[in-house]
Amino acid sequence: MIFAFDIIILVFLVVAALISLNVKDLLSASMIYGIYGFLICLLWAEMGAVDVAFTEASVGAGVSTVLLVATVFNTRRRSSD
Amino acid sequence: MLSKVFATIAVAITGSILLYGVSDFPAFGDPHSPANAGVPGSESVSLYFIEESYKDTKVPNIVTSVLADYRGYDTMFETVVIFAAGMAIFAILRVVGNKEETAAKAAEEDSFTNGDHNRIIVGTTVRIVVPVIQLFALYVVAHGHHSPGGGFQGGVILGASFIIIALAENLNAALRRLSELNYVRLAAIGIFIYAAFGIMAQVLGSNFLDYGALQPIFMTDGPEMARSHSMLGVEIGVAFTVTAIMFAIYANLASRGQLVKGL
Amino acid sequence: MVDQIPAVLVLAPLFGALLIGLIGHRDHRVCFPIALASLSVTFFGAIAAAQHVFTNGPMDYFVGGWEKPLGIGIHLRIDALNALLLIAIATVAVLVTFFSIRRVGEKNTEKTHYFYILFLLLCLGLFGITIAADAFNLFVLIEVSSLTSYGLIAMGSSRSGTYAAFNYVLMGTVGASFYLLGVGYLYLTTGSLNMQDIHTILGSNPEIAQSKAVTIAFIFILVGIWIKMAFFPLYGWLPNAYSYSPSSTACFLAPLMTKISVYVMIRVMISVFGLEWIFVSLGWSHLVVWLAVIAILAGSVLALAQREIKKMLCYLIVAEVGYMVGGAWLADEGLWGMTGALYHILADAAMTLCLFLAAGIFVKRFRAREISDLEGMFRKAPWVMAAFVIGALAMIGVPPTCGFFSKFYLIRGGLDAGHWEYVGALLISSLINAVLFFRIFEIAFFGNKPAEGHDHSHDPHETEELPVASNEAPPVWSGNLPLFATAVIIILLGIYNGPVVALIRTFLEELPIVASSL
Amino acid sequence: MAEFIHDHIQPYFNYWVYVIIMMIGLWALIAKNNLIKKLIGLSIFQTAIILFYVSMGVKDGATIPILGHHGSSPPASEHRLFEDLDEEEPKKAHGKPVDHHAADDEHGEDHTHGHAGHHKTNPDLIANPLPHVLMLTAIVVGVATLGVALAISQMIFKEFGSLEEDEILEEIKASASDG
Repeated sequence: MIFAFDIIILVFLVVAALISLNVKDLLSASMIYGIYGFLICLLWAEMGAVDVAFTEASVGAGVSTVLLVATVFNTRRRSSD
Repeated sequence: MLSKVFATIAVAITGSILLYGVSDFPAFGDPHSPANAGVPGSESVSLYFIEESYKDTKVPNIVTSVLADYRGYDTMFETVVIFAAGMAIFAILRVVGNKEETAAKAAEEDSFTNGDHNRIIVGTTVRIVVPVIQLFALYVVAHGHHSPGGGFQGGVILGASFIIIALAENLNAALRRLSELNYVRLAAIGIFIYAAFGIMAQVLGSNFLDYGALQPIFMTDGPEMARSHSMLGVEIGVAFTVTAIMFAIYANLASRGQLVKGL
Repeated sequence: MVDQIPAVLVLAPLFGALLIGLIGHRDHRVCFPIALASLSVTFFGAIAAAQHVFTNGPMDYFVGGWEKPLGIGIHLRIDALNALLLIAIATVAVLVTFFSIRRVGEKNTEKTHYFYILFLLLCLGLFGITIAADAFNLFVLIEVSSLTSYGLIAMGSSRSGTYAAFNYVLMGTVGASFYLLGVGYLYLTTGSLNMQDIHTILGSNPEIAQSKAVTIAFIFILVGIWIKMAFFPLYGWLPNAYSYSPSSTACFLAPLMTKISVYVMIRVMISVFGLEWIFVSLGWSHLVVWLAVIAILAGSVLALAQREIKKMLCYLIVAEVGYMVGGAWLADEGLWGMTGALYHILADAAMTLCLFLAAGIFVKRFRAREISDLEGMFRKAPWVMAAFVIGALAMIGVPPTCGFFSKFYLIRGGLDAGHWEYVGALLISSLINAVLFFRIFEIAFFGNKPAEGHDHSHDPHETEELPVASNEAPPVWSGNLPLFATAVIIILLGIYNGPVVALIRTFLEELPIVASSL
Repeated sequence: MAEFIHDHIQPYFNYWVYVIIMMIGLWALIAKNNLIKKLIGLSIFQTAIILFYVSMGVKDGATIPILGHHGSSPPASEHRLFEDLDEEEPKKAHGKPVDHHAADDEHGEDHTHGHAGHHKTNPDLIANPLPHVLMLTAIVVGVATLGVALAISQMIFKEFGSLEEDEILEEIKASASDG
């Protein structure tokens, strides 16, 4: 684990979380949530949790995002907040 | 507005309690913290796994051996959680028996072959890529003993390969390969495989999920290799359930439970 | 054979669910026998386990045979505390299975097998929670039971029900996540996940037990479980979620979900942290008793304001949760409050089941959702009403029923501990219950004298089961059998309260509690 | 201020960030109006807990929890990659006199596995596998919950034609007063 790398990813993580929650377009929010998932997956690989990283890459960043997108397509794309 | 005030108060309280606790933690990355090395006077579980798991199971990936053997009971219920989520989603969303839709389904069927050139390009690419993805998924399942991976990851990738087919062509194309009847069955069979390994151990006079007792079945030298083989079997069971449910959740969410057309 | 029972308890419902998953879609009639058979196996297993526990002491079961060092494998444990609860859950499950015949299928027959799968998995989750002795395993099983209950509540819900179900998902997940966070803090400080192991470590290392992280772990576990059990400030999700869900779901969830959370709280208090640590070194047990007092009063008063039967019963659950949490936290010397709380878990499961079954039958057969619809019910359905009266009397706390005895022990604990406010709240709540139920009796017996300008035609979306072809109606016995059985159980549990309480006491007296220090 | 950061934030940086992310998620969960946004908040909330668990299993200079296998497989070469770093980092940790651990070390060396010559079974050099196992379960539970919640929100959209909380509440109020 490399401290500088750790800090950079953590900061990006917070930024991604904030953007994902504040974008008014839900499709973008879902995609940024996917980015968030990949960042956290990187973080875990970096912390030595390779199995968790693998699962997060496939489940958190992959399938979760697809499910969110599927729901957004079937409902409404705009959000009031 | 009220909810924002309430949220701020709740977040402030929870956050300050948590941060108050942080100052008491062992430093980040300390190899001798209680979590990593146990407390004086009692044996550390984590050190036991690191030092003994290879001898017990002959599986180099400690995470796999802990997941599938030592804490296999948890993992079985984790699979049950997925199964339950799948069943809950079908129970909530699935719309059954709509004549009009089935007619529309028949009309939809051929949109891949005629017209819509984007779909042809994407669809052909996907047809080339999907076997590779599936092969990789099987590798991940089978190679979980030696490298990161295992039933969940492989299952999710395998499920994702069906999702890709559904995205690139249409949902029916994917459902032709894994129909509704079959994915429910596949999910049940997956957990059944998992539990069967446990029950076989019980039949052979040991506790539930004690893979070491399966030695006479696998005809291995010692209980270690029996554990290693059983873990592979269990991972395959997990992969079945996860594949089926991941695809099924997508299919239901994408088509609002009608299982036609999709996105 | 007997030592394999802990595994069999969870495996029987699991295999039932899998079997229904494999063949259930073809013919819905196979679902009920499979469900009943697998739950009967669990029921007899629970009885055998209880028998074994009360003669030979606690049963320890190490899944996978990973016994030493403690905590590397998963540890299941049946002792006097949960043996009784196992029987209670199994009984309720079997009775509700009878009640659920064809009731779920009416709206949409193709989903019947999903209902049974979810129902069996929910039973599996509850049994698993009860026997778990590993903090993380408990979390996984809490999630099994929560996810199935989300599905069950949402599947037959009416219009507003879906929104209630969504809130339930959010609250339930936050509750479980808080629990997980608390377990994480415990793991961080003790390095173990096994409850027994954590207990020994906390007991032998005072500096760990006094650390901030352990206190915070306790707070988060407690708050997480409180959300799950709808304790006072966090009860918002419960009334809507339960009252909008289909009858057979409500009949199963209402008696068990909150009670199992109370059990988890007591289990965590006794087996993980130890009562001495909580009552002596933490020193805010009286605050929790005050919260419980508010919960009891608020629940009772809100129940008084309701017009729908089910919603009224839901608010009564909020009050009952207050009884149990207050009782468990009384910290009196003889632990009579804890005894009362444990006995009340059993008693309340029976009482709530009885009332919800009756309410389900009223809706089903007479379309009576509101209290005013019950007019003349004593004439129309004297037996159902009689069972309802027994349940109501137990809720009020009239002597031969179990409700009286649980209140008796709770009040005794309150008096011993000097918590007069708790005793007062208990009495006031009984009084309110009396007012509440006698009002219903009056309407049901004499009819509603002042003609309210209230129309009986409901929004078709709001009523869960509308036009039902007469040949689709469930057999009368499927509703009455469980109802009468529950009424009998209420009275029997009351009459034989002595032996039951003696069993609970033998467990509590073994606890390493320094009575003088309390 | 700089001292505070050095003493209280730097050694616990991961823990601070986990609290921040968790609070972002919790805030969104309560305050956001859109149901999908609430669910994204919920997922972020759950990942924060996972971050907490994984953070406590980290050891300075340790490698992944996969033992070298016959000295030739990819994980083994990764070990070699990390080995240079391992040489200096643990010294810091070992500098601390932790008496109970000395016994553990001897214990560990007793059982050195013969299969991987270059690999020492010093447990300080292998990350704690237990939190990883627990979090695999938690991730899967998280996606299962997300799926169910999304299904319910599709139902809500079907019933109310909206996913905005205030609009739904208004609809419920309106239908209650009609009936």
